[in-house]
Amino acid sequence: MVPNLFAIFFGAILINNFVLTRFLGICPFLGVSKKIETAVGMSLAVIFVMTVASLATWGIQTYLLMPFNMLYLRTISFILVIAVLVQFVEMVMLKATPTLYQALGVYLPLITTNCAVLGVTLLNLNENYTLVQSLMHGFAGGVGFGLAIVVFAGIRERLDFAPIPKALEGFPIALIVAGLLSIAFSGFQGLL
Amino acid sequence: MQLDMRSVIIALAALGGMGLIFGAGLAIAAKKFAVPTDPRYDEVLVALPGANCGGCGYPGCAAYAAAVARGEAGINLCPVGGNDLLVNLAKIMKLEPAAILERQVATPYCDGGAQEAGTRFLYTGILDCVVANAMSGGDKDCQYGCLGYGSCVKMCVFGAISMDENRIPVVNDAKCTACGMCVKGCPKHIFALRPSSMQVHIRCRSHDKGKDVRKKCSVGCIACGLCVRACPVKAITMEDNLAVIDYTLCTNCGLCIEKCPMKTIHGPLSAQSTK
Amino acid sequence: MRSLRVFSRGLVDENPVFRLLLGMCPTLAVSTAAINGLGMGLAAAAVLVASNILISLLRSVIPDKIRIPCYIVVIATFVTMVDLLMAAFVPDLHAVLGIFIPLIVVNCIVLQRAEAFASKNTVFMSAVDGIGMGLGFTVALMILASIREVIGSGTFFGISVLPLAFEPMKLMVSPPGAFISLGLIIGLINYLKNRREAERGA
Amino acid sequence: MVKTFIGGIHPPYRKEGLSALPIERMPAPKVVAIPLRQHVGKACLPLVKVGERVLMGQKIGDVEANIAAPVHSSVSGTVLSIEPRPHANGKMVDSIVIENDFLDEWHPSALPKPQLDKLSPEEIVALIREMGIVGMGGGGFPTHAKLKPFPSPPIDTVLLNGAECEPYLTDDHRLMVEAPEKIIYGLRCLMKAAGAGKGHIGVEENKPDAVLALKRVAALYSDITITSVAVKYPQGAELQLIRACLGKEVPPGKLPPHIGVVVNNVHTAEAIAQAFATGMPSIERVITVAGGAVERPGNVLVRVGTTFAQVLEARGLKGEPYKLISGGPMMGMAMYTGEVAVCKCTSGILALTYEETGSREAGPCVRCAKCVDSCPMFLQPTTIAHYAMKGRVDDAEKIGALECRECGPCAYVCPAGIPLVQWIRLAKSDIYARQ
Amino acid sequence: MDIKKLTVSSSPHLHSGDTVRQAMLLVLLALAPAALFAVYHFGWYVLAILLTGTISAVLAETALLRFMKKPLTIVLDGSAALTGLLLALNVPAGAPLWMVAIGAFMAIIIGKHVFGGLGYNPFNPALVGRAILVSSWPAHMMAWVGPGLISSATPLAMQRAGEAVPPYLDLFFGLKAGSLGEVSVFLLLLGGIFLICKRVIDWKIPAAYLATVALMTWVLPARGQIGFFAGDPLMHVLSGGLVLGAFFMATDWVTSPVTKLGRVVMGLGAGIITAVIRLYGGLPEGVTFAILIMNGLTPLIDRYTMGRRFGVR
Repeated sequence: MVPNLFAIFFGAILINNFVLTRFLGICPFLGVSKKIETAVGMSLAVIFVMTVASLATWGIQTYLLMPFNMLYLRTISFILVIAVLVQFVEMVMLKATPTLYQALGVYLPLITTNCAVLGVTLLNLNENYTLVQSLMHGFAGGVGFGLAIVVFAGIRERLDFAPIPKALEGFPIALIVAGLLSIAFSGFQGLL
Repeated sequence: MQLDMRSVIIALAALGGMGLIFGAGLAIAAKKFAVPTDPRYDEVLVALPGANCGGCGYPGCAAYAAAVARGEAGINLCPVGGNDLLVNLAKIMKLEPAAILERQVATPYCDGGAQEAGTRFLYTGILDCVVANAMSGGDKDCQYGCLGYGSCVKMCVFGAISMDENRIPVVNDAKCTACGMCVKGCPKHIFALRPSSMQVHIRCRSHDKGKDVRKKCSVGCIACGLCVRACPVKAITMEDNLAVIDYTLCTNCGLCIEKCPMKTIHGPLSAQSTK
Repeated sequence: MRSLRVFSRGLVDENPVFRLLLGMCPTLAVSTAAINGLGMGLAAAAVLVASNILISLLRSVIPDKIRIPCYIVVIATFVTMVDLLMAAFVPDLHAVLGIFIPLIVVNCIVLQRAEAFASKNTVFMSAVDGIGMGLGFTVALMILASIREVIGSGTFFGISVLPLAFEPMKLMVSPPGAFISLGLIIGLINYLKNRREAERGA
Repeated sequence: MVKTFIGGIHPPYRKEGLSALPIERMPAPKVVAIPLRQHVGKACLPLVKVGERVLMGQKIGDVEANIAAPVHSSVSGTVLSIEPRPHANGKMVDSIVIENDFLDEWHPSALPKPQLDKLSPEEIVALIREMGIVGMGGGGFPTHAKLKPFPSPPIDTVLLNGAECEPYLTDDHRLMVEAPEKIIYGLRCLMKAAGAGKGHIGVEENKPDAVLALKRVAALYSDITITSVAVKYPQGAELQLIRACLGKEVPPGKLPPHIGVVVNNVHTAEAIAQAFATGMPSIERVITVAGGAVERPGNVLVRVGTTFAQVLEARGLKGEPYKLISGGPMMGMAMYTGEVAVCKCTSGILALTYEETGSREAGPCVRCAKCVDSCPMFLQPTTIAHYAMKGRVDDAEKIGALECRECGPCAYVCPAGIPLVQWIRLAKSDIYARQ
Repeated sequence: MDIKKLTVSSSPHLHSGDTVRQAMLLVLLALAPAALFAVYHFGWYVLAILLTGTISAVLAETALLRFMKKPLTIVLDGSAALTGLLLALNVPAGAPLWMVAIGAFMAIIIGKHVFGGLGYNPFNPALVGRAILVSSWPAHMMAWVGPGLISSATPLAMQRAGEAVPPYLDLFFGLKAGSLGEVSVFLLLLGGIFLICKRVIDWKIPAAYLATVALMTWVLPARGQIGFFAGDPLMHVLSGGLVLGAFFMATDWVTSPVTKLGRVVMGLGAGIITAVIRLYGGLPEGVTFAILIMNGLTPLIDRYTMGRRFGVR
């Protein structure tokens, strides 16, 4: 079991990075990466939600969908769970720890429509992961997203000073940087 | 195709059940963890132009909206929104709209560009007016004149200012929102707001004596007083060696423009105004 | 004709991929071959049209406060339908597109059209908007996918189109190639647009 | 191991020959223009009227403020006018224009002061103010205000700055060689005034004759140490000199008194000694006149109020100067006119040719990190400059823009020729403007 | 006295006279011996590769500058030529010329000018070009040849395959297969030391890089092996693109950290990634990707290794 978890962890971070190879969570990756601080906040929120969502959807899948043979309802039920989860976390956070909410809360609504979250739950299902594997995959996926977005934000902060050709400003240059990062990470192909 | 009623019912029940449980949970949570926010803030924020220019003195529209919603800031601070915004904000905040403002445009009050005005020294370094001004007041002979490095272009978030080949700023009246950033930012204070209907204006800021102005610039106000005498409504006065127009009296007749020997006065009839 | 304008807007001026920059994940992921792009685009278009129509129908019924969850449920329902249909009729394509079919649920285009258009317009207009946006998405995907397929594999819809001497640039069909080629295409479109505007202004 | 600091650069010093030239006295000019502000702080108000006759050493301007120092007439003659004149700080400053009658008639107040042991610290401080003594190394901070700072720990060391790390300048060097007794006497005045038990003089290694001369005199006093420090720019920056001589660092945002140290220039000490011995206030000083466009470079004793043009005329010009600089080439200011008057804190007049400045166009930053390595304050000049370019004032402040002393190694080494000091100065002024 | 118009600018009024161009030319000079050795070792075809790479890069830059209406004189700073040469030194000796040209074009366009030109590129352009070639035409980029362009495995590949690796002296003086620029470790070291003495590059990055790779390959067992402290660090240091990368690419001004500690971290990180890829990765060599990843991390490294400021203990 242990080496397997090890493989899942590094696989989701380095080899099949959620953002750079799997193309999950591109919108927040491009949108919330202008400053390192916000990127860090976003990644913490994503790590948290992805882990919890992996747990919750694993429960729904194992105890509701599988027994009643309703796997075709997975998309709709998973998205419901995630939406509710995010909203719930947001409300609790706002009440319980307003400072944390100030730091992370603004990113939470964005996470509902982050396909990395729904994606990880669907991948868990496809891979038939156990509970522990699902949790590890959710967590590592979040960390992979976080690593990519923080590195990316660092580069973008520096590009702020650069006289980028007008046509490439904004999204195009961000995509090109993401591509180059993706190339750099491709060196990990075949690792382990 | 046979319809398996049982699975349809289970599916519906599962989804409906989940919906009910989640809905109820969220409703309870919403009650329990409720934190009041001011709905007027959102309304004000939507009403504001969202240019985040800072003309109101707050760091962006959201900050101004918060201040308005709290009742801390006046509703007339946004120079961009104009009358429509004033009426809107008054409605949201249930206030009487203040007096109707006339649309204003920013105008550079200097025409002494690279061709007309001389320089005292060669400046090398960062090409920015604020920086150049810190070096002994800039390289222009005239200490009141435009330095021509175009800091105002950078300051204008609406892209209304550009520099011409003669290194004098040109304001695109249609784009100008009178936010006042150039007025505040120009180190030589050559910008001022002028009612857009009042087109006659004297493009000079120099308080030097006429003799000195002549030496330094070929289009500066030499305080000869011809315009004062030419004005039929006595709208022009001479203040500390510089002609000044009182816009409450000016009728845009343009007689002063014809009389000015230095072609310092611009307006609807002057050839320069078309450039 | 307002409906024509609504229709063409989705195709060109407000093209979801090239101009609104929405729905990036599937765009990047499935654009390795033209056929995938076509399949993904049409699937998304179908969901778009259906959800736009239904949401437009329900727009006076749905309470304002819970509209977003309602939209998501509606969208998720249609996505599930499309998912099952594709699994039944085009299993190969369905296998290639993988989780990106269910992920149409969180595709910003669908939700954005529901929120920004369908919830405020008539059923007919919403349908037209859905078709326009859906086709715009499909066309964009097709353009990107065709370029990537031709350069990266030397084929178009699986058919060899380039001389044998041409050695395909594998980068184009790999993940980095997706980012870089989309970035360059958007850059090119911006460049052409800027130039047109400059010409118009001058 | 030679004492020094971390960072810094080795510019061409260009002092060869200059440092061997004895100080020459330059005759007072026909007309002097004495600026009413020759120090950091509040400008003086004139105490004389137009047409009035003034005497040499007469106090002609003063103001009620602690951070200020009075100004005195450097000649005897008649006040022609009080008008704004170009000043070495780049602005127009009210100056008292006096026509010299060449009688050099001393004002009656210019009398020798009592012996040091007969004076209390308070009396010394008051005398230093009355004599108009300010930092003569270039800073111009009123010396008396340094000695009685805001609430701070007791001062234990007075450090005299004899490093003179700026290229070209040799005026301090010559003073140390020619008048070591005065410098040591001035140091003892400062020590007594500050209540400091230790006196210290830091001199760069390339002035062995100065070290020798000072050591000879200092041998009489057990509480005075002469340290020779490494030849490196900016060894003479006060924080770097403290680091080199005493091994201490002044925390950011704090001044040397915070760690019990007061730093003064050797020239200031000499002026104090002169004032106490003869009663002559600060009305003349030694300046180095040098640069490729100067015909006869040298170390010249000139009266305050002499214009740069008059000094350069006396030394002769060859060719067209490209830049005229008040002070040293690293931190001095470029003047746009020769009508600027020498004031108490003018350490040099340099008329440089284009070739010797190495001026060039700026290109994009290539992040070579030479500026980071050379910064004696351990800052990142390029990053601060980039923030300044983008108007990101907060970010610039966060990474320490305000700690920059504008000493200039960063811009000196920059292979891209970026005016880093100028950008950082912009960032600083933006930060101050916002506060 | 009569002074005509003076020039006023900010202090300091002296300049060291160093220029970017001068530094680029020094690096080109430092690379020349290794490049010439490659021609001698592999044959005249290699000269064609070197010329193709350099000329394509310069042409690409000139064309782009013209297109973007920037002054064409920028190309004279020598950075494009250096990028092209470095790229050419990073391909196998039998690489087709069209591929080298495309690599140089990619390096200049995607690696550099889309970001606004010299000084703003987050990744080393030459390595961007090489990485694009590796992912696009792996067959060509892995087709290693020895002298006379006869195909032959690189020492790293031999070691993976369990074959005998050439003796250390051969590895050191360049009697082996590999990319053009990586064969003569001896001449590369000479060039690198020359640059360190000329203060063009900082010794910290190559030192940390080489030391980390040596340590890790010595201590850790490669995939499929057991037992610690059994590796062959000398072979790893002398093989592959490590020395070329450590002295000439990881030290690239633009894409490496500006802080002193950051430069150590850069070398350390690149060393760890290189060793991990060599020992456990799917590719035999990882220098390119290691440096690219560290390039990506450089802004973060700079930010978090700012170090103490004067007076802060």
